[in-house]
Amino acid sequence: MFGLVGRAVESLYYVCVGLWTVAKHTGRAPITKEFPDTMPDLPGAFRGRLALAVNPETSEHLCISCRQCERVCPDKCIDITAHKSPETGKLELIDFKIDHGLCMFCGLCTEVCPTTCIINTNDFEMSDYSREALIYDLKKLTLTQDESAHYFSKKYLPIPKPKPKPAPKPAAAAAKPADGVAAPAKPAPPAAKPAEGAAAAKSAPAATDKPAGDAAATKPTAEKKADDSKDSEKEKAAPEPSAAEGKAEPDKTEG
Amino acid sequence: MLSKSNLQSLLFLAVAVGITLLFLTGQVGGVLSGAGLPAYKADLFAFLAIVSVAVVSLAFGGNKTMIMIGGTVTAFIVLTAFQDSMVRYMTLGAIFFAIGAYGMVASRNAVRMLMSIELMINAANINFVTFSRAVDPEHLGGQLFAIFVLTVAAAEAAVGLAIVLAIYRNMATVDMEKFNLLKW
Amino acid sequence: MEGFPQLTTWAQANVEQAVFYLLAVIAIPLAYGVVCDRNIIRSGFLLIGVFSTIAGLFILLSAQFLALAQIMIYGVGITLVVVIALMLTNPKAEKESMPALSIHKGPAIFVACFLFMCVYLALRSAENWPVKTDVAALSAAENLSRIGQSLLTNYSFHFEFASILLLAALIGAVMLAKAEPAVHDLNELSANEDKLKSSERADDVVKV
Amino acid sequence: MNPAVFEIGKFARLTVIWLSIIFGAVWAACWAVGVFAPALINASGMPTETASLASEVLRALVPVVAVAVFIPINAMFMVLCERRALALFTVRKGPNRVGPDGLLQTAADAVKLLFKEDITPHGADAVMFTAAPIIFFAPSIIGVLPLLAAASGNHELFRSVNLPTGIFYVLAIASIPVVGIVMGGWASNNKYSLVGALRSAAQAISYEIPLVLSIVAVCLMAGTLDVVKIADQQKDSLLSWNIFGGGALLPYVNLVVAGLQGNNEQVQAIMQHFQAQPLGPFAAVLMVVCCIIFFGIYITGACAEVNRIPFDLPEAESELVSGYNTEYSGIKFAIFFLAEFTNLFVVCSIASIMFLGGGHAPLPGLEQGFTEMLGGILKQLPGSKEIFSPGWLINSLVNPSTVSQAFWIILKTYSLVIFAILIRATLPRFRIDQLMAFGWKRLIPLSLILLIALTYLRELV
Repeated sequence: MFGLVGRAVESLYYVCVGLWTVAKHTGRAPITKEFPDTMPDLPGAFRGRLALAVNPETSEHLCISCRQCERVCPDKCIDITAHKSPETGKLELIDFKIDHGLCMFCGLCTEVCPTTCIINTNDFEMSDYSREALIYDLKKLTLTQDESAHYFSKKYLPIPKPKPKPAPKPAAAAAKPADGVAAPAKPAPPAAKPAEGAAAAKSAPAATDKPAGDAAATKPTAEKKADDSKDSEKEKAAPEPSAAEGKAEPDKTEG
Repeated sequence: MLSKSNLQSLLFLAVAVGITLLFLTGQVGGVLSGAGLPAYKADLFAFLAIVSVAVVSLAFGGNKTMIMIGGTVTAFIVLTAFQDSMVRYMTLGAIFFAIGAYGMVASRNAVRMLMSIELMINAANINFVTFSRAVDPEHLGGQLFAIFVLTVAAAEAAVGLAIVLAIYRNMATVDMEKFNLLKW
Repeated sequence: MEGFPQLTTWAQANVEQAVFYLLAVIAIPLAYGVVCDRNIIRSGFLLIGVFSTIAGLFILLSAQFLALAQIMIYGVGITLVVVIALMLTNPKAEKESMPALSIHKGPAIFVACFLFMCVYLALRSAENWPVKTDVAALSAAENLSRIGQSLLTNYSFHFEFASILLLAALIGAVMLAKAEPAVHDLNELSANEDKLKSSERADDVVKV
Repeated sequence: MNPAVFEIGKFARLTVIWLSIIFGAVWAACWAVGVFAPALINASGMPTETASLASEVLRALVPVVAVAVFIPINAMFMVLCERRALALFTVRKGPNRVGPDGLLQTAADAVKLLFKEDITPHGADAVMFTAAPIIFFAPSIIGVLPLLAAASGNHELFRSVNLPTGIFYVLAIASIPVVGIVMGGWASNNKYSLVGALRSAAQAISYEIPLVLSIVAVCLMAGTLDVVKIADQQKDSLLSWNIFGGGALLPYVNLVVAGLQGNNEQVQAIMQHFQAQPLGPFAAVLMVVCCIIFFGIYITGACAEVNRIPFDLPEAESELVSGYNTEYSGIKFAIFFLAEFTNLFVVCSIASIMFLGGGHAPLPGLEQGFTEMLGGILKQLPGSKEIFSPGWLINSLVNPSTVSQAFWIILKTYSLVIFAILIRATLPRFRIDQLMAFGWKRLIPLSLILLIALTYLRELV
């Protein structure tokens, strides 16, 4: 009997403690973030909308059209159009499309990207009125220099080394004879260089002239032909827009 | 839309309501006195007329439920319209009692039987309260009796339903037809 | 309705009869529904309607306390218990079949009509009811206090006896409705307990 | 400014605005039906008999009109109040978009619900499905009528609903909604609804007993079932409230006060009274304890009756989708929602009348001062001389004592409502077997024992 009463009093006491604990919270400022008014302070690792970064220092486009992101994407939402420039022999990016309606924001593409070009931004407001509007093209995807700098610093990414400027012509000349096959023995082939820069990001800038005999450079060669033929097919199918893009893009990346 | 049986029963309803209206306006009494019969028995004649029309339309295959409900309501109005208020209440009690008796005899489900018993008990309660109002308004003996009836009915419902549940647990049915263990 | 003398007299003169017939016309179909509806759970709910209209009749008979008790005990308490009992048994089994066997219907109708005619003819033939038409009904407050006083003076024995009856009914209902596990159930139960113990032991081993 | 204080201030502002809307609407409706329309009829040159009968009918309708206006608006405010108060307790902001400070959130919700499609599920019993919300909601309108008399300080327009069986009437009517729940749950043709409905029925039947027993204890102390009389018996001060033993402690407090003041004659008189009852002080303290426990039992039973957390098993959304109202949509769902909150309000107002002194202030001076202050304010209003002249129509409804009683009763009721919200924010849900065991094995024996104890203690005090 007394045990029962004691337990009743005890449980009542704990109920009162609970009530008082909750009631004390009335005296606190609300922790609610009112979203459209105040944007949430998201961490750098947040996986939001995909975007293509430019070099935050030189503002050159980081994509090297290596198609690794396209291959790794489980949803097949990335679609890269590139062709081999006849002058330089390098791959030139014509269009880069990501269907955000398909994307599941797994972040695998950002993992494999050798140049840290494709990144997850903190932007998550992508709602639109049609599914077609969710397919972002190169223009929509490419970040400005300031935005790139912001995300590079936020994600603690190393700043990639700029592409060597004074070497367009020799590189083009060198690339012409060796059309289909990459030249691993040649010193500093420009096509492989940005990849090198990303892979060896922490090495000193002096190491740029290292010969590109690594796996990063040699592996893509096997698939290059197939890619090229695919690209030419695509160009045939839709020549005009891609040509326009191709014209527009180099200007943008240069400037 | 209207099936034949529904049409039959609607026809019956119209006739019954007509008889009731004739009775309420005093026409039936006039007819009776014209025929040399005592006019104060007009309500019984109207009642018999309604019953016979009901039987005829039942024989022609009318909707039974509609005919029974309509017949009872009109017969009730005919039988009580010119009576004392006390007789009115007690006639309603008698109707509840009769319906309860019908349910008790005819229903197969044990729980429905219990519900019919509750209906009969309530019919008795109406009578008690009516007597209390009309005969004994100072001492309220009828109301007190009704209160005790309420108590006993509550106890009866609890025990009865417990028995029904126990039977259901043993025999997996509440059908009265199947409770034939005590045959001989 | 104190404070509205004119309204009260008007209502007594005109409304009472109309309300009585309204309640009767509602109640009779509901009562038929209780005994005839194919769906027995619906007839359980209709029973609530019947009891509520009877509570209305009690108010017309100026038995306010009884009307409220009727709503509280009958209309809600008993009927809900009935409905729950219906749901605990298998109402679907009855839903398909007829509510009554046709072999029972004829005698049942005869019994019902006979009972009704007996009561009604008795009512009609009795000439000398000791009716006190001149006495006004007690007011609600007086009614209440009169009932309370009677229950604790003249009817105190009945009152106590009713409480004993209720207690006995409560215990009896609990005993009847309590499920006694059958023998094979008991076996299963002990087997389960064994399993439970062994699994607990297994947990202990894992923890260690 | 401290943001927490700012949030509480916003909540208070919202409450004041809503309450003034509610009472403005109720007052306007009462005035139109009970004062203006009869005056119009009298002026219209009808025959005197008919005119006075018609105006009596209209005046008799005033309580019904008041309740019919009060309940929907009040339920809308209670939903908002609950959401805002929960937000305060859980350090959030709550609805704050629709209208200033989210003032119109529930109005918008109500409009939305009214325009939603009204779906009757396949295989449902259509008649019962439609009748269930009505049976659930109608009792909350007709059940509060006797409480109006107490809430308005027995104003002449509301006197007619003051039944001698007042609190019994309220309890009897308040037991009906569970029928609506069971009906709706069964008629929905959904097993979750049915399980929720059955749980609700079991819970309501079990917890009604301790609830009624605690009310019986109050009636025992008051010696009447009339809510106005019960409220008036508690008008002296805080100590005469039923929660504090209904004045059991008053003589002892008076003795102490008299002793401190040195009023020897009074001390002598009271001491003589004590010599007749030597166990008096002891019994009085025990009685106060009993009454406080009864209040706790009442609050517990009331929470269970209206299906509030921690007793919201009928609509336990983690187990039963939404319980008995799973299949309801549109206006029927709105009615269920409305009635749930109205029932909460009704049980809280019963508690404030039965236990917390009804429309009377905690201290006698406070009430008098408040009434006088109100009278002063009313006289300061522009055109007050015309308003208070006997011929003018407004006069009969603006009565300082009525306003003061309504103010206090609303204050107490809403304090209890916010306490219920605090309980909701704190306690987790019971399990069904715990719930039934708690009801039958703890609360009912406890309340029976306390009731017997109270009858003896009452003689000893």
